[in-house]
Amino acid sequence: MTETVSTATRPATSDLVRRLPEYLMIWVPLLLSAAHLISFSLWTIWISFTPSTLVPVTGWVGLRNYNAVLASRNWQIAFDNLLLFGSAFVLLSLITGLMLAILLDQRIRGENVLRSIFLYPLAVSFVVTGTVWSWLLNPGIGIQKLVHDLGWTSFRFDWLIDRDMAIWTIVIAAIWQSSGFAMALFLAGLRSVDSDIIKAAQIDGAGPVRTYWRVILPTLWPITITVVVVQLQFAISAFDLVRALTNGGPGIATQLPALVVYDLMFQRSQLGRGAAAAVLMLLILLAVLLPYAAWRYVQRRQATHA
Amino acid sequence: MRDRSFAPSRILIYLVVALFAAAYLAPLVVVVLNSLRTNEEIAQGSMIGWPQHLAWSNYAKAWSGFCVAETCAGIRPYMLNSALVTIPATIFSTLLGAVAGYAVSLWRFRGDSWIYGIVTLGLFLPQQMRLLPWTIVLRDTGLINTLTGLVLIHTIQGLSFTTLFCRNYYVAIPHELIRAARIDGAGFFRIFWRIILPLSAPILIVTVIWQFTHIWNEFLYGVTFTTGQQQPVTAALIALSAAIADIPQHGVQSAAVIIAALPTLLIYLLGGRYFVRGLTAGAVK
Amino acid sequence: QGAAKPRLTAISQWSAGSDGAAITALGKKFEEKGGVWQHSPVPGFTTEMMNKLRAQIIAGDPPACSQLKGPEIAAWSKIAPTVDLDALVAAAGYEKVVAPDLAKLHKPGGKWIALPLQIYSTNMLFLSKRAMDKAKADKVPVTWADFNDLADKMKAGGITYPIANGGTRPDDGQKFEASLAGISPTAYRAAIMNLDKKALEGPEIKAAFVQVRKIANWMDPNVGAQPYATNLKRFVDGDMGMMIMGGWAQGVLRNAGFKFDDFMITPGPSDNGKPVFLLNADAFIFWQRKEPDLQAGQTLMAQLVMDPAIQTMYSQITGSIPVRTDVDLSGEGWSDGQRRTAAALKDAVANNQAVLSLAHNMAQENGLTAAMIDVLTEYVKNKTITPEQAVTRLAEAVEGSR
Amino acid sequence: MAALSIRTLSKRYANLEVLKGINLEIESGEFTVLVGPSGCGKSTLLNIVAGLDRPSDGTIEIGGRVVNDVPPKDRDIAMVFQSYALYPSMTVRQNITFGMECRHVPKTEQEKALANVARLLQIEPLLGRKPSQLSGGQRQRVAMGRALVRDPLLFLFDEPLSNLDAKLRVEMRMEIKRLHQRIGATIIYVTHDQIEAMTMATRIAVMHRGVVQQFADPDTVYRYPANLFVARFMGSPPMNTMPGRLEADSDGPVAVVGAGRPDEVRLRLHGHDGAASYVGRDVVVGIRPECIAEASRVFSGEAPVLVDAPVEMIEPTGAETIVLLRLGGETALARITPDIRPAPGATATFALDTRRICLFDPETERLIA
Amino acid sequence: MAALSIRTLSKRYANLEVLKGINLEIESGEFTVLVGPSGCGKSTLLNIVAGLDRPSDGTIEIGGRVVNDVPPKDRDIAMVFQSYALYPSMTVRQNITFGMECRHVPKTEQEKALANVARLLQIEPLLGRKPSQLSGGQRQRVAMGRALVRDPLLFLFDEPLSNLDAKLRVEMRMEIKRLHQRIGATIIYVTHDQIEAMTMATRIAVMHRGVVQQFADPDTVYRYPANLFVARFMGSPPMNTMPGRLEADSDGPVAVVGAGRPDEVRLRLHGHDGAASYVGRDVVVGIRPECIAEASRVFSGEAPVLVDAPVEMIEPTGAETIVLLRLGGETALARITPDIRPAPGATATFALDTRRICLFDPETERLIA
Ligand SMILES: Nc1ncnc2c1ncn2[C@@H]1O[C@H](COP(=O)(O)OP(=O)(O)OP(=O)(O)O)[C@@H](O)[C@H]1O
Ligand SMILES: Nc1ncnc2c1ncn2[C@@H]1O[C@H](COP(=O)(O)OP(=O)(O)OP(=O)(O)O)[C@@H](O)[C@H]1O
Ligand SMILES: OC[C@H]1O[C@@H](O)[C@H](O)[C@@H](O)[C@@H]1O
Ligand SMILES: [Mg+2]
Ligand SMILES: [Mg+2]
Repeated sequence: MTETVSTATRPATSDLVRRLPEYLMIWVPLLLSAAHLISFSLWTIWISFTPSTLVPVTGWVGLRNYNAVLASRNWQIAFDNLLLFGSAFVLLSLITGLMLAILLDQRIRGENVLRSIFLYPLAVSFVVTGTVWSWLLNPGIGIQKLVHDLGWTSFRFDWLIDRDMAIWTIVIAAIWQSSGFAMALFLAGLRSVDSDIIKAAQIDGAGPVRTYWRVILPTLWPITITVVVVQLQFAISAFDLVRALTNGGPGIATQLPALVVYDLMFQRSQLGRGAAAAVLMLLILLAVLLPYAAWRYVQRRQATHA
Repeated sequence: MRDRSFAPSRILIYLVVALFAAAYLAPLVVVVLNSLRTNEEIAQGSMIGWPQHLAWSNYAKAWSGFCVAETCAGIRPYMLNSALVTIPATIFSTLLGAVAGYAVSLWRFRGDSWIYGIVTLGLFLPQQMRLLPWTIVLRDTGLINTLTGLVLIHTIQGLSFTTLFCRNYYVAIPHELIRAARIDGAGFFRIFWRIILPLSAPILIVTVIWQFTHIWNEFLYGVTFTTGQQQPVTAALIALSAAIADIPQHGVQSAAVIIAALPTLLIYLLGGRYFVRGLTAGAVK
Repeated sequence: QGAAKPRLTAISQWSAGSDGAAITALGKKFEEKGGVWQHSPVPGFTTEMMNKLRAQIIAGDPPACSQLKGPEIAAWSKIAPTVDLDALVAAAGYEKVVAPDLAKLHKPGGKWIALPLQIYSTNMLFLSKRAMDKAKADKVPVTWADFNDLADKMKAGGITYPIANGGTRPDDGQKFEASLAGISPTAYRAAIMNLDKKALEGPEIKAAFVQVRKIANWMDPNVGAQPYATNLKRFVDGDMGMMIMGGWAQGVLRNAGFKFDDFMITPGPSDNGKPVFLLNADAFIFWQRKEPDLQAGQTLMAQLVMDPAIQTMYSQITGSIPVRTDVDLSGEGWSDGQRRTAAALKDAVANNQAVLSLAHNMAQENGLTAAMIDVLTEYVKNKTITPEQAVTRLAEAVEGSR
Repeated sequence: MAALSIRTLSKRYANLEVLKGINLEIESGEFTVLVGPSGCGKSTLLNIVAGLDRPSDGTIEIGGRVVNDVPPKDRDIAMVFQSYALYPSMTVRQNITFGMECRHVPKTEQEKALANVARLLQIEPLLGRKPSQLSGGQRQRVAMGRALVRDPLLFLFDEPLSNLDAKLRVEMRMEIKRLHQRIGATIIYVTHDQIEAMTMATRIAVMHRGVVQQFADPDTVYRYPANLFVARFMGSPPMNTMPGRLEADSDGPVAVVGAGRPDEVRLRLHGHDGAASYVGRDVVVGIRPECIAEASRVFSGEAPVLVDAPVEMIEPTGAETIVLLRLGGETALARITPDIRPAPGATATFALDTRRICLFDPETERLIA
Repeated sequence: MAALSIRTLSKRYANLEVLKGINLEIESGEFTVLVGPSGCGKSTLLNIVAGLDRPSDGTIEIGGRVVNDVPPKDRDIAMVFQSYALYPSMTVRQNITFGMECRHVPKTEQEKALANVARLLQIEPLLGRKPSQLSGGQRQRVAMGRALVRDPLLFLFDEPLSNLDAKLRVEMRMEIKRLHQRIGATIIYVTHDQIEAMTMATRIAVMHRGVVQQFADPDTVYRYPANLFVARFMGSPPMNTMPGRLEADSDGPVAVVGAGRPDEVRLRLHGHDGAASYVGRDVVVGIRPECIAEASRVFSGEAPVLVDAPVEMIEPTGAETIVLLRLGGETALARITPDIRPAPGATATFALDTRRICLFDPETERLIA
């Protein structure tokens, strides 16, 4: 639907006065919101070219901050981690969400309760999620300890302290927290599939697996894309959760860009570098969002032309 | 498939669902159990275990006992602070977002899609980037160290989400409704108030849930832009968990976590059904 | 009349445990003297405290007084005007009773703007009595060789993890600074405090890394990133043997109800036999305010902080030692550990073996500290990094962050 | 052998009885149309035949085999849905071959079958497209292709044309009819459009409230509707039905509308054999609008019965004029030639085709004669 | 004074010209129907008249007042929408009084107006319900009530019946017509159903591609369509249009279809005055299906022209039989009496109403005569 109501009459002055409240009500919040986003971004970009440390200062250092960030081990590790964490988390939460949705779609008893169970982690703060999972996953006090106390002492589940596996603990906690979101969207998507299509597949002789795989799931593309973008955005800006769960450790094995930005800006008092890292983060986001926006644009064009 | 008849496969389905449900519930169960164990008990064994005798005192201490520096009032005053920020900010950001989404979707005006695009980009702007600029804004508006300042921040930042979701919801409302109302002589606000708002329950539930949980759970701005007695509940939780100069207080901490999470958990449990419905309406357009 | 009622706005991260208890007690004293005490604890990490402070400064509304320490005092004093405390310091005769290296940090421009309140050594060695029994050892280790020996003995005595430790960044940093300073205080001063390039690549650094690896191998890997306090019980019970920690652990142990007879505190290993003191001092910086009541409050606060009775009270709660070298620690409220710490400080100053702690932000500004700790924490957690590699990385980190 | 036979079929949802003892025997090659108002159970019946739903009672035989427990894919049927139910993510080609793929038909055979059907339906140029890139009519054709490629014993169509606009609907109607003639398939076709029913069916089953009201060829259904429901349901505008009385004089039975009124209308009946026993009783008189025409109209060569009636309102549609008139006080519609426009309020003369009058029992509502 | 006059009205969206120089004068009390295929600009025109959209060019006068800059609520109009656009959260009562509430009409007057309208439309029992609790026809009535209660100069209806099923549509059609007669309102009514247009309008404006093709009373539009578009758009089945030639003999002009073929058809023309200048040239011959009937049919008393033609296919609809036949090699549809069912493949004799033949210029597609 591209058709909309347009303002019918050219606003005369008296008209303008009469409609002032409505203009204010629309424009003030929207402009405030847009203005804060633009000015904050520009400000950060500007800071990234200054020698600011503790507080913002003027001056120009060119790309020095960027070079320093890009050359640091922290950023390199963070970037690699983001690739791994981002893809693993997005993929797995997608699969988990989809699986839960498919399971709930089987008209099972207690669907309401189950849906609440899968959704409630969304209500919990990242700090709490991080803390609680750090208890569970810590081999000294969590699941491993429990199993050891039960007598099975050869059991190992110590990813949290394993440099190579620690990033996966973040994946686990993040999936726990946000796969309910994917589930909710997928479930609604499954429920809106035309039941005649499923009947047609039955007549065509497709079994349940084939029906889902070939007929139902492909119709969920738009939802999948939405889920991917939202989760990716979550992955890229994941902060509280990681800080509470591993705080970048063991060592600096689970650094992520958002952590690096915060650390540089506020812990190390290197505002300029922190801003540069933030701008780099924005660029990563854009690399994700622009193709998405383009895809949406093409889709909309197709929709209006059909 | 959606077939009730085939028994073995249904048993498998229930089994898998039950496993998942258990996994999702596990952290909650652990916290609940720990909230009923004494610190000593937890220190003896692991974080996972049955309470030997129910240490209800954890709750008493969490609610009104433990100290954050010289204030020994537990989590209670902080809960109130959080409510004082969360409730107005949720209401404002939801209402303004609804009006904006309504304007953008049903009253197209010059430049609307640009503004709208920029506003929704706000969903993606990292928090860390905004801390210092907000400091400057709050300084210049004189709102630093006031709850009003926090309400302002959360209202403006929240607009990105609320506008996006309301707009996506409203585009599905027939334009003819607006036209009919205009012919009836209703203006912008009357149409919103009398016709659009009464239709908005599903999406308002989504934005309210979303905004409420996000603001309630926020920490960074909460501690930076408030002072002493105004701090939000997340600050008190951190005071309990990041206590480097103390033996871990896991029992009290667990009780506090549960108390602090109650409002958001309740709002999810009560609104969860509508949440799923409204989310779809708002997200997939 | 005329004089305003003293009022103090203060920011610190001390919100819980013995830290919280101590500052609360300080506030009580302030109020007893007729002041209005307005303390804003900022729960969380030092970063959150600094965010808060920065926000207040940018807003033109700094607290009358805030927690800050080490080189950060100099750095932060450049972004907002501070109070000249020279007259008050002189009146209290404080200069004479403060270790000179420490004093320097608090008068960056030559004038006192901040006042140290309490002192810790970050390399005190805590020995578990029960563990010593298990190892059938009674000799307190003096050098790193002694230390390693004792650890081996403990292991032989059935203690799986002779070293009790936490896994936070400062914990990992402490292992290194204790090792290096114990091996050579001179090298420590040159490399860590003065960032001398040659010293940074010197053999002492490598030796320190070798020692750190030994320590790391005796630790419970399962601790992960939990704070050291998680292991206090195992330490007291003798399941773990030794702990390299600051005196603050005493406060925590006492708060948790453990008895002081269960453990022993002694200066950390030093290969030349004389104690090395890794100095860590908490301090208050005073920010300029126009309001007469706040100014009066600052005066009162400064007087309190320098007051031997107050320092006594404070240290007795937290487990530190007073900044004032003239406080008598023989009295009842003091522990053996504190007395030994005080003695060690005196010795170390005399032998020029008192150095500033890196791990606790006394040696360098935060940016550099964090960059160096990145290397140290990685080294502790990643046993595939060789000492040689670690040396190079540390030097690179210093270079990259300048 | 019947292609499909349905015996005492019932279907209940909870406490709602949707189908009540349906019996239908459909011969091979027949084009059976199921009509009825919305909710009467047409789709339910079709779904049960297809095996997509289970009957509560009764048996279904397809090609002589009881299929109650046979899954849909093995029933040798094909189905076309109202919404077409094309798989949105597959191309037209894949949509058509998907069933064969499921049945593991070899690739080359799939290709051959596809080519055949595509040629028959003239959709070759569309094979690479997705359903979203097709017009309504094209989608319809693809849906048909998917059914045709199976070459089943029985085709089931559930309102396949109701999503098309009027013009396209007429075209596709003819096309389906031609297709039926060409391939001689057995078809069950659901619609609630009675023009479709009339023009396509070899036999029509009129359903109402879960019961088959009449199952007969279109002419019979139209001319001898089994009851008032069928009479009023088939035909647009519907049959005029008026309360009346059956009398008799020496020449035989006469249906009287508005008996006793000054303007009473007496209609002599011809060949209404069953009427005799109703003489002297109330009846419902049914007469189709096209059986009331302008006075000059000749109905199949016979001299028409002429009646004067007051005109209430006219609706010229261009092709004809619909006249709302009064017969013995009762309202009735007439369809007259477009040239004639009687003035509302005035009285005009109309020709009646009395041979096609229907009489119904007012109690049972069943056709008398 | 014209109730509505539209002058040189244009509307562009970006680079799409939706309305191109529309001129319409509508008298007070007229029932004007706008018809045209989907997308031809009907709703756009109506919206501009209502003030819900701005024209790119031209003026609109309502009741003699230029209203280009007057907001919708002050134009003294009322509008009924295709989707009814009832306010879902309000009761029927509130839906109807909302406009008065907006105009601050006193409560008692609101009540009176509401009572009047509710009585007129017989919706009194529904006043307390929400729209979701109403059937389609009831919703339609409420939407109408909302318009009626304004008592405006001008009613605008945008396809108000297209969401109703066929039966209800016919009923509501009559109801609206009666309403118009009773209250004598000026109405502009958009539809793309030409039966609605024919039966309701006092004048029809046929639109196509943003241009008014013809604006005349229904009979004129039906019998003398201004061009081929109108000819084919109005009527269902549509007018048969066949390429032909105009010849002349001593008795006057003759239209020849399939000239030169053995089965050529020669149709003598009567009263086609404009035809003279086309003699010897190609024309398009138009003849409506109802003007081709069974041989016995008498068209308005004149002896019909009889033609033999091969029958291709028949579709008995019950009320009539549609015959697909060939005239001079061209396909044409005929509507004959239901009793007669010519056999497909055989040749039958048909009566033609040649007086109603239309001729079009094949180039300009305009009506010649
Ligand atoms: N799964 C179900 N549970 C309960 N009632 C049902 C179910 N499916 C259909 N019905 C009911 O059965 C009745 C018949 O439905 P059905 O779909 O067969 O009607 P239909 O004749 O196809 O109507 P339409 O012309 O509208 O398609 C309806 O009243 C419907 O509400
Ligand atoms: N806001 C708009 N922007 C661009 N094009 C528009 C807009 N509104 C309508 N159009 C286009 O103008 C043309 C006319 O639309 P309009 O709605 O007037 O047609 P209509 O005759 O009412 O059709 P229908 O019978 O389908 O309702 C269409 O091609 C439509 O796509
Ligand atoms: O780890 C806790 C300790 O950290 C040190 O850096 C501080 O100076 C102490 O006050 C604190 O108790
Ligand atoms: Mg159906
Ligand atoms: Mg329209």
